[in-house]
Amino acid sequence: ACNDSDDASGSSGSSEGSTEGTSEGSSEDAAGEDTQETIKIGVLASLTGALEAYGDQTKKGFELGLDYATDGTMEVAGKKIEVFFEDTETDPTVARQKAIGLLEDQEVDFLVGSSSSGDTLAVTPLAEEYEKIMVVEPAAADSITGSEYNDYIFRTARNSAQDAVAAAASIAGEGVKIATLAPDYSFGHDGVAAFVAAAENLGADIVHEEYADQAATDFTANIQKIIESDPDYLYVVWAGANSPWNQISDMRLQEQGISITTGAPDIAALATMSQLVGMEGFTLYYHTLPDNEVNDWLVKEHAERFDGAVPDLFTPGGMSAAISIVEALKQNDGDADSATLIDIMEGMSFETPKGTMTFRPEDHQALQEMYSITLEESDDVDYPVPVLNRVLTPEETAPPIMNQ
Amino acid sequence: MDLIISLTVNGLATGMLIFLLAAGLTLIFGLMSVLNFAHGGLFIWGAYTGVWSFQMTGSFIVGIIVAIITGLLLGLVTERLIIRPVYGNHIQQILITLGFMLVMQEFIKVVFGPDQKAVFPPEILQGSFLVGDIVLIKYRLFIIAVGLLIFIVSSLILKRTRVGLIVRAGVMNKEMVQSLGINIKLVFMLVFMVGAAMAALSGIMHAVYSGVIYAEMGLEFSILAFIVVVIGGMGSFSGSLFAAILVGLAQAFMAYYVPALSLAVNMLLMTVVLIFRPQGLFGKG
Amino acid sequence: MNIRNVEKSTWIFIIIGLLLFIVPFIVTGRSMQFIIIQIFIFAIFAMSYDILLGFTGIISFGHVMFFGIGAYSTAIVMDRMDATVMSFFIAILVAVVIASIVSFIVGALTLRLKSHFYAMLTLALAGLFLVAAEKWRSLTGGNDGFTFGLPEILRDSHHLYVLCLVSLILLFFGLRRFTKSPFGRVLMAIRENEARTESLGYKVLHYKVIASVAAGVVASIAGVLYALSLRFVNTGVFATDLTIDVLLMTIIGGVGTLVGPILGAGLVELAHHWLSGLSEVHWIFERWIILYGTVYILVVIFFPLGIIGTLQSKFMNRPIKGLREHRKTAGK
Amino acid sequence: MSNSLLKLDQVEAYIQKFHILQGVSFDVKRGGVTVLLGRNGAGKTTTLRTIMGLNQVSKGTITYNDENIGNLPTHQIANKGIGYVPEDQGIFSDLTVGENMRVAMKKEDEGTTKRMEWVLELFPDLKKFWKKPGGALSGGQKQMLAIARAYVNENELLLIDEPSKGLAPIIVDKVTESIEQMKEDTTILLVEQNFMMASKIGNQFFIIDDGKTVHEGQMEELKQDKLLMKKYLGIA
Amino acid sequence: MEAILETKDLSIAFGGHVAVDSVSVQISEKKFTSIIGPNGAGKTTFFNLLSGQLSPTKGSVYFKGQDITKLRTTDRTRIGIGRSFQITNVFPNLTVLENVRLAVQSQAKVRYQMIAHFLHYKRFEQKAHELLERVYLNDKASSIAVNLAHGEKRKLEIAMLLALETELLLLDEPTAGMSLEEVPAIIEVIKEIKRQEDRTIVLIEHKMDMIMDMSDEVLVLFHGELIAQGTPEEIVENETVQSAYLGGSYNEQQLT
Ligand SMILES: Nc1ncnc2c1ncn2[C@@H]1O[C@H](COP(=O)(O)OP(=O)(O)OP(=O)(O)O)[C@@H](O)[C@H]1O
Ligand SMILES: Nc1ncnc2c1ncn2[C@@H]1O[C@H](COP(=O)(O)OP(=O)(O)OP(=O)(O)O)[C@@H](O)[C@H]1O
Ligand SMILES: [Mg+2]
Ligand SMILES: [Mg+2]
Repeated sequence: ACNDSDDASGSSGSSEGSTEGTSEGSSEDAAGEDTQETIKIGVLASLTGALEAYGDQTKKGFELGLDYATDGTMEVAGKKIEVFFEDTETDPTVARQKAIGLLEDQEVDFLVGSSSSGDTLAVTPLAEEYEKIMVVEPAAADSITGSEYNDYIFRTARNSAQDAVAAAASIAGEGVKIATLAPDYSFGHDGVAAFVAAAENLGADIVHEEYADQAATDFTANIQKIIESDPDYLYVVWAGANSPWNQISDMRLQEQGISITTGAPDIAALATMSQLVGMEGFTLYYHTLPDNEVNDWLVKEHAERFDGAVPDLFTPGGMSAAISIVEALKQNDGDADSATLIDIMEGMSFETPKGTMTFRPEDHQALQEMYSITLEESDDVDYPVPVLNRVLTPEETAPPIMNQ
Repeated sequence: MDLIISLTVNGLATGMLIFLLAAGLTLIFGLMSVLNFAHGGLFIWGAYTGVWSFQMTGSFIVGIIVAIITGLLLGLVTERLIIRPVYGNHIQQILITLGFMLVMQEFIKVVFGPDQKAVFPPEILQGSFLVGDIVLIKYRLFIIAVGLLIFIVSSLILKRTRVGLIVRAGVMNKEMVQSLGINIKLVFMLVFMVGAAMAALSGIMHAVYSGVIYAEMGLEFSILAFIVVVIGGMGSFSGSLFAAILVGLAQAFMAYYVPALSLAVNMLLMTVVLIFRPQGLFGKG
Repeated sequence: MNIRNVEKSTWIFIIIGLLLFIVPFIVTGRSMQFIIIQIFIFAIFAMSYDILLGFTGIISFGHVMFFGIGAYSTAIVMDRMDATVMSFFIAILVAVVIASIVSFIVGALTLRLKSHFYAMLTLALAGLFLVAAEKWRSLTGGNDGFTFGLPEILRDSHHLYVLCLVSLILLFFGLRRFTKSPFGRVLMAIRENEARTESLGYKVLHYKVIASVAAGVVASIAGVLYALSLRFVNTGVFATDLTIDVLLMTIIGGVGTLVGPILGAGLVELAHHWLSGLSEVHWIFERWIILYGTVYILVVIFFPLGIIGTLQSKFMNRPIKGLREHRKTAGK
Repeated sequence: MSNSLLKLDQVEAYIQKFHILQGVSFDVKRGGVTVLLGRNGAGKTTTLRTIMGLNQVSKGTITYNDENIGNLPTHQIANKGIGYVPEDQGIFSDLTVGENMRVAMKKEDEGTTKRMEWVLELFPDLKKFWKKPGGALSGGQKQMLAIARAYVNENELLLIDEPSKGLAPIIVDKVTESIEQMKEDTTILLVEQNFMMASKIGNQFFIIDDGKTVHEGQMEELKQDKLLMKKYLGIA
Repeated sequence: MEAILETKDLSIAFGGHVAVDSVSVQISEKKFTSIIGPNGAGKTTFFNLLSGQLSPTKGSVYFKGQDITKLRTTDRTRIGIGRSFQITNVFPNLTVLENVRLAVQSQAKVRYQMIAHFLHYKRFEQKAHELLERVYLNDKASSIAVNLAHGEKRKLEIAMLLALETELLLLDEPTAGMSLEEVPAIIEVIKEIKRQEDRTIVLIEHKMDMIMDMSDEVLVLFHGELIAQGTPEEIVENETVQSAYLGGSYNEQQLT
């Protein structure tokens, strides 16, 4: 994995000479024309800091996605594609500065990113200002395609509401009693609100909502309250390394007839959930779950390039973002003009490792498959593995439209 | 009633966990008056090396010992290279220890990789006892025991020997202490190493408790340790223990009874304590 | 005032200030401009911190609260009202008023609390602001934050550059005069020996509170500009990391020098930018933060009083005979 | 063993960049009291500090018991049997009187216990305020504590910087007396501005001026030599 | 004779220990009053009560007839009570000149001026130089205070006090640690002030010859209590003073 930043700059550099069919020699006369010859994409991701692992997944996924969508040529409609990866360090200021750099100095045609919702929100107005399309991946805050929406924003990542709808679809039913546990900040509150709406729609009964300090060392009090509310299911929305799983298992929730359900996270975090084997929940991706060619390619290619490693939670997202851009460009004959691209992308469907995604015209959110799963022990790996119960269809997990 | 007992026991355990972390800082910050922002670095290195050797050998004891040794060695290096030039100068201490903190945190990623790592308690400390309706988590009882042990041993050492006095005297007037024939540099170095070892020990204890380690956990928890040492009144183990337990219990009970304020509980507690007792709970004023 | 009476250093600063106006014509990359704007903003923030730390001897771990107040005031006012220049002025007014009130109260607490305890109390108060911003989601949008519009004139990067530079210059000269005034001298006396200052007939508390308010207000202006430059705000503007950053900038440049913090801000931001850029050069620099941390360590070792501070002490009274040289010969 | 216990030979020292000692030479004989005299800022305190290793020697040698102790670490010098009462008393203000004494005690043997008793008899105030923080003592009490801390150890050489400063006449008498008692088995190097006291107990003297020793002799002579007193000490 | 300062039943206790015990005195205006007493008798504490560093547990202090018991240090300085400290108490990292200049500035009531440059006030600096000359410290004007020798710091302390130009001067062992040569010079400075007859001086000293030489009146504190009050001659004759304070050598000295 050490060499991939080299690859990134290397591929953009070396592709220059090998491009066929583009009239490179004549490019001196106008800079504007020059940009017509290459499509430039700037990817913002947390390549250092706490979210480094996510950023890395996005990056790998994106590179693979371009390869896949262009059949390894790195060209679309005769134009070569150049990618710039920038590290946001999970700091909105840096994110904005890097985005300006990409838009102004590199004159990119597309932005992609980023790993945190805060970083993303600091950048989305720039997309509008510069009239460039930004594909949001993997930031999940609802407000990105909700209250802070603008026309240039498309999102291949699922949003919190989709998670919630998927979770509800996995467990909710008439008369099912559900309690929730979430971290006490926007992510948790958004997630729970969406879940409650979806679950109640399916006839479930929300008996308790518990919010805990994300950085807390002790969740006993929170878990105690959940036990007291006597639910059938506990739905946990969580992100970040400091997690409540140990304590949930220590407090013997499952023995008291409370089933745990949550979104299965990336592999490193799955490793901390071995006490939750048997849990029913959902996930947006695990490499064995989708059944389609794109995913097969991804798994195979990923293993080849990265030492046998399997793609992780956000790898397909990165790939989907790349595919969506290339697809749109194909349909526009390689023209990166945003206005026409927006028209094309609204309602556009494209094949991804997660099946067919469709950018919903109203809020540009990609509707996508999610997976209802059970965590099971596995002999091959040292973490519990999500095993498919059923595929939740894009329609089933469509979140409410929130940008009106 | 059960509820109260349960909250209390778990709050106590959290308190002890925090105390373990604060104990090292009680020596380094409270007693030696070094604003050591690299404390969290010592903590994560203890956690990572401890967990690594625990997982390699399968023996938790080995893990603990390795963590302590890491702490001592890192303490030695830190004291000699980073702290020694800046004794008595808080401003320089802030800068240099923060720099070192960044270096240590990032080196974790170089050596152990950037991903979070899962950790599980050793077999005998897994699971919980059920006494009546109360769940007693084994590992937490273990933490309480270790915390008490550290508290008793270190209090005894401070009380029975001149070390505590010498360190305090050395902070006030280094030259005078030397003139009395005491090798204060050596004393400071040893005390710092012990403080570092305590930080490292609390690192592995905490790692097993929370089930996961990641490079950024150091800075997060060291702020908590600073809070506890200050609330406790700087430099007394009893103060830190009391403050740590107070924080632990406050977290537990707030989370249950006033969940809306649970995010703010540490800060509120510190605000209230400092406004009503400006020198900290056990501080002499 | 007679022109001849102006100190030499003042001329130097004026010239540097004027030169900075030309920069946007040379550095045309907007990304670099954005970095320079950030430097200006953090320079203002760091100067305000220097008033506390360097001139009054107060360590605060919660200075970010005023920065955050400035940022949120701007964001909320601009979001709720029309994006006009008028509402920008209202935003500044709101920021300054709130920051003065808060800094007045916080400053008054210095009466009760000594050094570390005060530092930690401010940490707690800033923490409470952070939690408030997190919890009062209808106003702040929680930790994801929200974006807001700006009047046309402020959207232009050049205009923003000039605005920040002018603010920096005005505040710099203002604060410099402030610290060199008889009042400023008393602040230094307080830093050195509080009790003695009191027995000379100065009311220490008044001075501390005024210094605290001055620092708070200036920090809030930095916050205002920060929000403008980002057109976005989230709870990050109350994060302790920012206090730490600004603390480092102040110390690196040289505590109690006022130019030091400006230099420190420049250095920290540029080092950050360049070092993080290195990761594209070679994968080994993916861990550039190690280098970054090392810079801090080296500064303390080679510039123990901060860069400006060390240069000043070297420059102002040149040693008759270096002590170090003598030690060396003595050792042999 | 030679008769000379401590010998400074052309000692020079800097404080920061200031050349403070520019050639201090003297020879303290075993036994008896040697007094260092000189006006304010002459370098007396600096001389004592340099002997203790609290200042670097930049040139010259300091020989103690035929061993060069120049630039040894302070604690090693102290452990060779040299006790020091600094000019600013060096009280650990947050420690109680008792704790101050405890930090000072090198050993906990019989001799120490005896000396402790003797010291407490000399300064009963210390016993009275045993549990009081050192910082809360009166000026004179602090001075007593500083002296007591040096007395409680067995020293071969005692460096005392202005012991009588701030003490009531009756206590000055006591201190004088204690030094007289002590000089039986401890050599004393004294800096003292109280000429009455100095002349009473001093055996030999050295005068330091502008960082150099400029005169030496027996105390008896000095008392007679009005001219010398006028020249260096400004007293007639 | 008018009393400029009066205490009534003034007491303070630290924990159980009564350091100043029901002291009622009147200090006469424009006179020279000395306070003597054994170490720990409460002299410095008494000063602290007069200048406001401590507040009494009982009793009150009057300055020119006005009850000032509740006033803070700052205000007492402003109405005319200035003091020097037994333990040297200066601004360690500022220059000697700046130390004095700050005192001069306070005396000139330039306290909240934050617009003008401090060098604008040339006269402050001049005055500071004059004062340094008076205490023989002018050649150290640009030294950093912490670097002064002990005796030099004592002189600085006096210069700062003089700068305040207060009507009442409280001097706490001003010459302790000063060299034999310079004591007379400082005494001369003090005497000069006395000669001008517009100030009231209260002095704490252990140097009996100084007390004898300059005092109009002597107060004796003992275990916090005022046990004697009178002319220097009367006091020296007092038996308790002789046995508990002066001891043998003073008398010897008188004899020789
Ligand atoms: N840290 C320092 N930096 C610069 N100069 C210093 C420092 N310490 C002392 N000095 C200077 O060194 C000279 C000698 O000081 P020293 O304290 O040895 O004098 P002394 O003879 O003990 O005087 P005193 O009788 O006043 O105590 C003085 O002029 C003093 O100003
Ligand atoms: N802050 C304090 N806390 C407790 N005790 C104190 C405090 N200040 C002074 N004392 C005690 O009060 C008594 C009087 O002290 P004070 O300093 O007034 O003595 P003094 O007469 O000035 O003696 P000296 O001549 O030695 O300076 C002493 O016993 C001292 O220990
Ligand atoms: Mg001296
Ligand atoms: Mg006194």
